[in-house]
Amino acid sequence: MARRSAVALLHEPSREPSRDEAEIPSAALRLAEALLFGAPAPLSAAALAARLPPGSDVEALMAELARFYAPRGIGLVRVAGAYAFRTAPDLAPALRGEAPEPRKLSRAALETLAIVAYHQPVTRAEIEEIRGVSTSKGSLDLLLETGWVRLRGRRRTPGRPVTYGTTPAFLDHFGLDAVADLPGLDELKGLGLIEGRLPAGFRVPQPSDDPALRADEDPLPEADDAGPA
Amino acid sequence: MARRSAVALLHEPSREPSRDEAEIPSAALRLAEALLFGAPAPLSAAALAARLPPGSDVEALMAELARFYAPRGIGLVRVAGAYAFRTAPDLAPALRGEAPEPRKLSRAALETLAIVAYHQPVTRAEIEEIRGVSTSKGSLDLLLETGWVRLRGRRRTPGRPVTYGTTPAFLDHFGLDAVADLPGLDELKGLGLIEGRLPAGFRVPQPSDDPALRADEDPLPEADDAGPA
Amino acid sequence: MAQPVAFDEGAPDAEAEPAFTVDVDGFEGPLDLLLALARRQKVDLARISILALVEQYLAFIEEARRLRLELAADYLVMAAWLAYLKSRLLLPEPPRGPEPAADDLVGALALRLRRLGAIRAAAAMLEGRARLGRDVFARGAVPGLDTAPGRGAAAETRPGPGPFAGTIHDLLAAYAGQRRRGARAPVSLAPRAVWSVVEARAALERMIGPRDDWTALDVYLAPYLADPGRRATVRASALSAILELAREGRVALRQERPFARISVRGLEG
Repeated sequence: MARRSAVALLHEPSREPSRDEAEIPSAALRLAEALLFGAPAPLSAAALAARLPPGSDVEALMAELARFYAPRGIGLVRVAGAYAFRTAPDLAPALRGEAPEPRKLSRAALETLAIVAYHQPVTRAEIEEIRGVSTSKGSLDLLLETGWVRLRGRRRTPGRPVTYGTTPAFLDHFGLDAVADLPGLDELKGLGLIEGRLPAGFRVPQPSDDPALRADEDPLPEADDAGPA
Repeated sequence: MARRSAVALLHEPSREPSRDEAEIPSAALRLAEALLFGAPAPLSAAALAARLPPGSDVEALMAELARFYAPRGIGLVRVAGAYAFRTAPDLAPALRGEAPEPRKLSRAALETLAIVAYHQPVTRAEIEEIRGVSTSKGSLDLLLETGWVRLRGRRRTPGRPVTYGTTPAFLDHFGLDAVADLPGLDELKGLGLIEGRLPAGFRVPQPSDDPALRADEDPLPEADDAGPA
Repeated sequence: MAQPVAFDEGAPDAEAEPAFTVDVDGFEGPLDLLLALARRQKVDLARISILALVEQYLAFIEEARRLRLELAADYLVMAAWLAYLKSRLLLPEPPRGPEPAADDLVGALALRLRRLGAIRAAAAMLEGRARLGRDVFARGAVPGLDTAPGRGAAAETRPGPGPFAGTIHDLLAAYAGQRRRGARAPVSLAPRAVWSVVEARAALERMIGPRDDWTALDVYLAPYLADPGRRATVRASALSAILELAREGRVALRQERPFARISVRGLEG
């Protein structure tokens, strides 16, 4: 059945006999190889046997694979009674030093970030009003830590709350030229992200991250985070 | 100092000469193999070169790896301009086993995806014009969510509509090295259905996912993963 | 999984007739219907007879109306346009007119049909490719092989501190989602802040010393009157509390005339 696939293998299996003839792997061996490669965790002999053609000698296949891969950059190892491919241990120093996996933002943090982007300059109370829940200080702290959100200034209202805005790093990360390029209401609708009847007067603001302070913003004291004012 | 690791290789590399002598891989080849195996995403030639010993011929190493793996259960493929190991396509039925088929794209979504791929950069109005229906909202949203389609920029026409294009993940998913490798693209071009005289002042250029914006596009997103400028 | 795409036709109850089946339900708009009709001519799309196609379309629409099927407006718009095109094709070409030539209209329609047909074919070719996650698999990504719980890939890669990830789609979806929720949220009134009599009494007892001379009550209340929204509750509760203190002989009160300011003096007590 296996229809001839269009995937572009760099080198199609050559069907002519070659000096490697003796090495052409059996169907069971190829499948075992693919299963071990594709498994998210080491596979036990029983798990392998369940997916291989009936009557396959798992031990023999594993021994053959191990021998075949022995000189190579990846090898077959047996861990906790199961089999897995691993990079060869002697390559570890050359392989280490990978950057850690990027951390995904929580939904709360992502929503908070989106509000800061669209509604900046915005205070924490305003973010909470839009989200309808109190924003944990953690979300904002995390966003400050990402370097995508910054303290802009203080709103000239009682309590003088801090205003938040986005940074150039935010634009970089999300591939935006300017926050003004964030889609407006019509485009959000066009994308199918906002559907249904909206109340009259529902607006999506035209965002701006102009660093110049607004008329109702005061500058932050120079020393806001550098010791006593 | 490659300290001897505790991982037990099933079969230690034998140091005696054997009939496989000719196949003993070079250090660079072993490292390239391990890098490709360990990478969470396809590696570009540049990314490989940065981790391989200076002066390594990446193209030659890749060709050698491709040849070596051609008959096996996993193979080297070139997708989105980068290299990755993938299971051999003919093993798909045996590998899928009883796992449910991944979610199928609706016909509308698939058509929308094809239009974006072949006509990119393309606006929503142009997609609707080609399909002759005005309901591609959910489709576009779904395609953005899959990560195969991205916002590219804005067309420099009245209303400044957002332009859409495909992503490297699209190429990876469909096993393509570049959009120029889209199936049937030559035929479509030959029939004048991609370029050429089109009705109603319609301008559909040759598809390209080149992150560089067209003359009639204004920046919105550059490549989603573009680094800091 | 819900069908993510809404079809814009609304005629689910098409009656099937053996000879001539009218069923708009399977079509995605008039262009799709035209393409299907064109395919029935069983010739290369480049050589279809547009006139025959127009007549088939109009007959289809006529039949649908006879059966009282509800047709989406764009089918009727297309029908009107095709009827106009038919008249242009049948009548001799006017010597010169502001409208484009009938041949150009035919060419444009044929091209649109061919283009849609080509995209259909391209979509089918894409669909048929060996696809990642369906036909080929990346390392660790074959489904149904997670046989050793607790030792999955997640357990082996430690999520450490590092850079943060997020896509523009995540961002837009998060924003749109919450604005949409917010737009539908019921109106709720914030509870009014009230300064209770108990709070007022405690504050006044703290402030008014036994030897204080006559002092305007508002002076004591000044810190509480700063917030305009609370002035009424502060005044009312303070008056109740101070009257109670006067009744207990803790303070003396003085007011020169109605609505004049009230002065307070602490009494030894």
